Amino acid sequence: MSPGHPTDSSVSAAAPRETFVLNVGPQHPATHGVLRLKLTMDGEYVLHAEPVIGYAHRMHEKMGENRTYVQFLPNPSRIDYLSAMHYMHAYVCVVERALGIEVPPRAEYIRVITSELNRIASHLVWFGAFLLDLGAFTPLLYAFDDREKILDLLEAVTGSRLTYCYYRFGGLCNDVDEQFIEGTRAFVKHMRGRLGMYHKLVTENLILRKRLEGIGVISAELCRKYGATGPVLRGSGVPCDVRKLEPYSVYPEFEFDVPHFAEGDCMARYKVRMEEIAQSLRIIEQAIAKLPPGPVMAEKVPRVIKPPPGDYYFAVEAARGRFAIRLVSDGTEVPYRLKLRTPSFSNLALFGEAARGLLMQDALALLGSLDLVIPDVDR
Amino acid sequence: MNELIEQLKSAYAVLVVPARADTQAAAVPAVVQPTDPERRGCHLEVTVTPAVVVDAAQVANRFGFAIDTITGIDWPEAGQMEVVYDFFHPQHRLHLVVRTRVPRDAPALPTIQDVFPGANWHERETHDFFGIKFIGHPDLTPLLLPEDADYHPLRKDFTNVSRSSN
Amino acid sequence: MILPEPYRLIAYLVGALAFVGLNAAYLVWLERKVAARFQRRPGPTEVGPAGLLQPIADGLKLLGKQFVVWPHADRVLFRLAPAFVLAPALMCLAVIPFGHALCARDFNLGLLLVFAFGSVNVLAILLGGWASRNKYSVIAAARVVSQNVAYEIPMLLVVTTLLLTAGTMNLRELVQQQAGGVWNWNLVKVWVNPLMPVLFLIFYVCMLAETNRAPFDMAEAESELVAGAFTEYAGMGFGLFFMAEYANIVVGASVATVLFLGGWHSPVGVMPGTFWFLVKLYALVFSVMWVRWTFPRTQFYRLLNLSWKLLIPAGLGALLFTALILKLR
Amino acid sequence: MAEQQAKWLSCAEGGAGSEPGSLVRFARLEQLLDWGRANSLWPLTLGLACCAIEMMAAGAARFDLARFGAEVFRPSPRQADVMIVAGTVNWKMAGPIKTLYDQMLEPKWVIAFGNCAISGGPFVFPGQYAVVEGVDKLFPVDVHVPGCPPRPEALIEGILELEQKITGTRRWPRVKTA
Amino acid sequence: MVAAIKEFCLGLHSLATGLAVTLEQFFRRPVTVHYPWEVLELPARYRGHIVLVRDEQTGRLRCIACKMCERICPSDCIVVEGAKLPGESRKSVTEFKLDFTKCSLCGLCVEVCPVDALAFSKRYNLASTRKADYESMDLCELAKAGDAK
Repeated sequence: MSPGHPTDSSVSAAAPRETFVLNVGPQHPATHGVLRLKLTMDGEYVLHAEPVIGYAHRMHEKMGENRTYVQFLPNPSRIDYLSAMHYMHAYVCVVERALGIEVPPRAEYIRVITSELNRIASHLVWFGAFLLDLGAFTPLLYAFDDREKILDLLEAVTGSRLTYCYYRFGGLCNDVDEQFIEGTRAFVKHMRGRLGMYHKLVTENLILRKRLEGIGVISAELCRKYGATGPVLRGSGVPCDVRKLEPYSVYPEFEFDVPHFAEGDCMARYKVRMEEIAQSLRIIEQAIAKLPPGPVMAEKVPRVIKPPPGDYYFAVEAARGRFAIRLVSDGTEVPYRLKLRTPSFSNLALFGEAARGLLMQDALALLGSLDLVIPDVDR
Repeated sequence: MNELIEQLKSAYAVLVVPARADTQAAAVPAVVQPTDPERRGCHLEVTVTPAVVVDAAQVANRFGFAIDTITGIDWPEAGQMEVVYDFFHPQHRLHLVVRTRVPRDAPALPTIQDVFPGANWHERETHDFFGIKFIGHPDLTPLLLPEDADYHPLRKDFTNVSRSSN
Repeated sequence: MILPEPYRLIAYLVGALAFVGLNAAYLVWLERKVAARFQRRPGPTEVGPAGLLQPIADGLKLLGKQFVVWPHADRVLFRLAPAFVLAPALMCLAVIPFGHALCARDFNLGLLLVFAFGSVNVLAILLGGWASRNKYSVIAAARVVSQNVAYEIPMLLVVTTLLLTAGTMNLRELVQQQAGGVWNWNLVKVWVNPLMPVLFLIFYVCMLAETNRAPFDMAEAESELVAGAFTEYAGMGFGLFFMAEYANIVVGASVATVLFLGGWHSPVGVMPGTFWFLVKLYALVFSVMWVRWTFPRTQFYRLLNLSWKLLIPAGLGALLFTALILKLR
Repeated sequence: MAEQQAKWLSCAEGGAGSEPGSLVRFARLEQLLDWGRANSLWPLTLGLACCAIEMMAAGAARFDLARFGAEVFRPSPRQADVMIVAGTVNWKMAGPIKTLYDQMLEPKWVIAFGNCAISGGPFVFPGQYAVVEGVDKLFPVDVHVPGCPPRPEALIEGILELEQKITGTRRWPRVKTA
Repeated sequence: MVAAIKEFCLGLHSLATGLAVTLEQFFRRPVTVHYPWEVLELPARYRGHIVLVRDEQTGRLRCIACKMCERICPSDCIVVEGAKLPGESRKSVTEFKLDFTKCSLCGLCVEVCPVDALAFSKRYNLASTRKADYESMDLCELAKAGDAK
């Protein structure tokens, strides 16, 4: 029942309105980084919203053309540092596809486990940050508490907490140990209980429901026109998930659902992500149960990576949606062109249209529900 | 699925730049080429002339594709720049690539942002990086680069920005 | 023990200032500690034992900070607003009976005075926001005014309803009426007026809104309006706003204690007096913090809807209902 | 653009040493104030990139910056005392971040958190066009915390280092690492 | 009307459960690690900046100054110089400079090293007021200092 603003066209010219431009960002607590929003406001209503990006542009595509394939390995995890594993996955997979390397199954299983752990960690950060936007501080701390548990697991394997550089062309740089497996099992159990607590504390909360239900509706058609993916698209009722639609790695071997809700409002996107945490836990459980023995590195990996000339494309489902790499190789040690298709970029692009006529408070809730990582937008 | 690909193929097969009386240009049909998704990651590659990219996008739109991304590739030896349009299908396992090439010394082609509003940012970004002009685009001011940037860093001949500090 | 007039005045001034100052400073500390415990961390620990010197460090830091009046701001009002904001809390404390004999001014219209001064607080935030000439501040100031106006009404309705049964506006007398055990507190006197718990709930919600506390903290709505009305304030100017927030909570909680929780009367019958008053007062303050660290912020229009569509009709209904009972009795 | 950048660069070079000079100083009072300042470092809410997540983690329950009184993240630069530059600063962001620095009131400090803030980090290569190679080119930096990203403990260490810089003494033990 | 009242009651109930959840956490033990007083144990694979490894038998640095790490480093932060000591077939390292401020801790140098002469340190809490401390770290010196301790 949020009161929408009668946007421009429906108001007669006889009543000229005084508008002003509110500049939100690049430093503003609601923009999660260095995003700037130019909001044309009528009182507290947003008449027109224009995101201004580029404040965290870090030339990843240019660096791709400057470095050898191996040297680019640290980069993908810094594009979207919250789902570093997925980005690494896409990068190593596109090069493996170009080289035609077969990855040992154990390596792929571990990739899936770590990727899904990373997805949960990413959703937890979103959960906390989103609630911070809505004015609740405590859930952020609880979410970070759980996230630390994931980070401990991943740090023990990869050596770093955030920007993992763990996957290699043809496999992984090292194997996991029994401790990791045990820790992951324990974590799955722990997280299930915590999810119940989050639902009690947050999902069912009257104030939160009122703040999210019916706010910031994005239609499936709008998503399609802007290429929005991930939880944003699934929150508009389209069960589109790269893991199901264009299966990669060993995902076809696991049973999991693609949560989707037809409402298209902030609540739907919220529920999609919370449900996805549960689904990721399911995948991890299955992957651990099925984890095969064997090597974690393919045998036939050339010492110097020189993919045959051509054009290769690989998409993965990152925490924020479809992340894809288009690699154009000219047969040398250095990529000729490395195009990074990032989900946040497309998800943010529709903000201007979706925020029109909303109250500022609701517009910022909408922004939070898109789950943006600004360096992911800017690359 | 295969049926859909067949339909797509026939839809693109009729996509032809009509021969124009005032120029010498002959009618150019679109080249439709199915590819192996396991090797290349896409199902269908369509190569068109710049004049019909809007029509090509409209076909994609009609088939329910969503815009994935738009990017440029610089080919200085050929004196051309390639613009690649990626479309994915939200319901089916289907990936469509539309390619076109523009001359490198005056790169320009029509915008598809009327068909896919989401193309707006992708085109702006491509303009940022390659200096390719999208005719009819409402606003080509730099998106990722500073507002006053006049360089196109992903061109192969780009070396450095003159900055007072370095 | 009744002091002669001039001494009384001095005693009051010193006492009230010390009380407000200490409260404001140490409630900040308490809030940080309480918030930390809710979030399973220790809070300030390193500055003094248990972080007890933290407010002093903060105060010194704020005092030592540069104070600048921006050229585009309204120079007089910008300076005046922080001074304005703490004054009403001090005035309100004049009539609050902390104990049987501990009341600066035993005054017939005490309750009226509290509400009269209480509403000045809004003015200060409005002035502060307005004088800053920052867009965020102005939006916040406008929000605060409409919020406080909206919540003043149900609050006064509740108090009027209470006064119908109590028949006095003297706060001391109000407390004395509640003597003799828990069941004599206004909160549980359902045989006098079955709506008493509801009245308390409405009063509590209004108190949260009036003091701009979460979930109604529109004045400082951090994730939307940067720092709301105080965006442009630095140093002690900001510190005063910060302190005033807690001083107002103390005033609000005191009034609630007096009106509903039996003032200085002990619930268990032993040692009635200031001790119990403070226990009740801080229990209420704790609950305010508890609410803040649990709930998200509401939307602004829902906040107004809650008042105009729910609390005010409920308050009016309660008033009529009470009048009816009194008439029929 | 180039001109403006040159201006900022010159500002940064000339403006080293962040405390305002006052003519008369009272040693005891000054010490007391320094103690207050050191124990009440309110950081500015400014997350730029990867390191910002570690900054948030440092404020979270596991590490809890609040113990040092430094958890009060202020979104308004007027009320902040220390700017934790957590992430990559590029030339598009250089203007806004310089403005933020100028909007902070004296005394103010800067912590360059992470390799990007210190020197541009892994994003520096010959011919790079976007990244500012270290925020010390824009304004004086007090404490450098290297890492990519540094652990939250490193941020706490940075705060302690800053406290030492302000008061001149260190109250906490140093953690030995191998 | 009934639905509205029911929703209202449910809403109040949800608020109460929320308060119960936070109150429960209030009485739990904090999870904080009091950093300068107590420290976390880092995993064996933790990646700090790199250090040079000594050979256990000879006690000399293992590095043979082959410059593989220098070449693979994505950020060009390693500079290695080596020289042949008289009467030896292999080179030994004379200078190993690391610009830690450009490093991204990717570990490629450690992986590529043919003689396992590099390892990650556990120095996770570095902070200094001087940039120069990290701009040009002399790993040979650091190795010596490590021995002294």
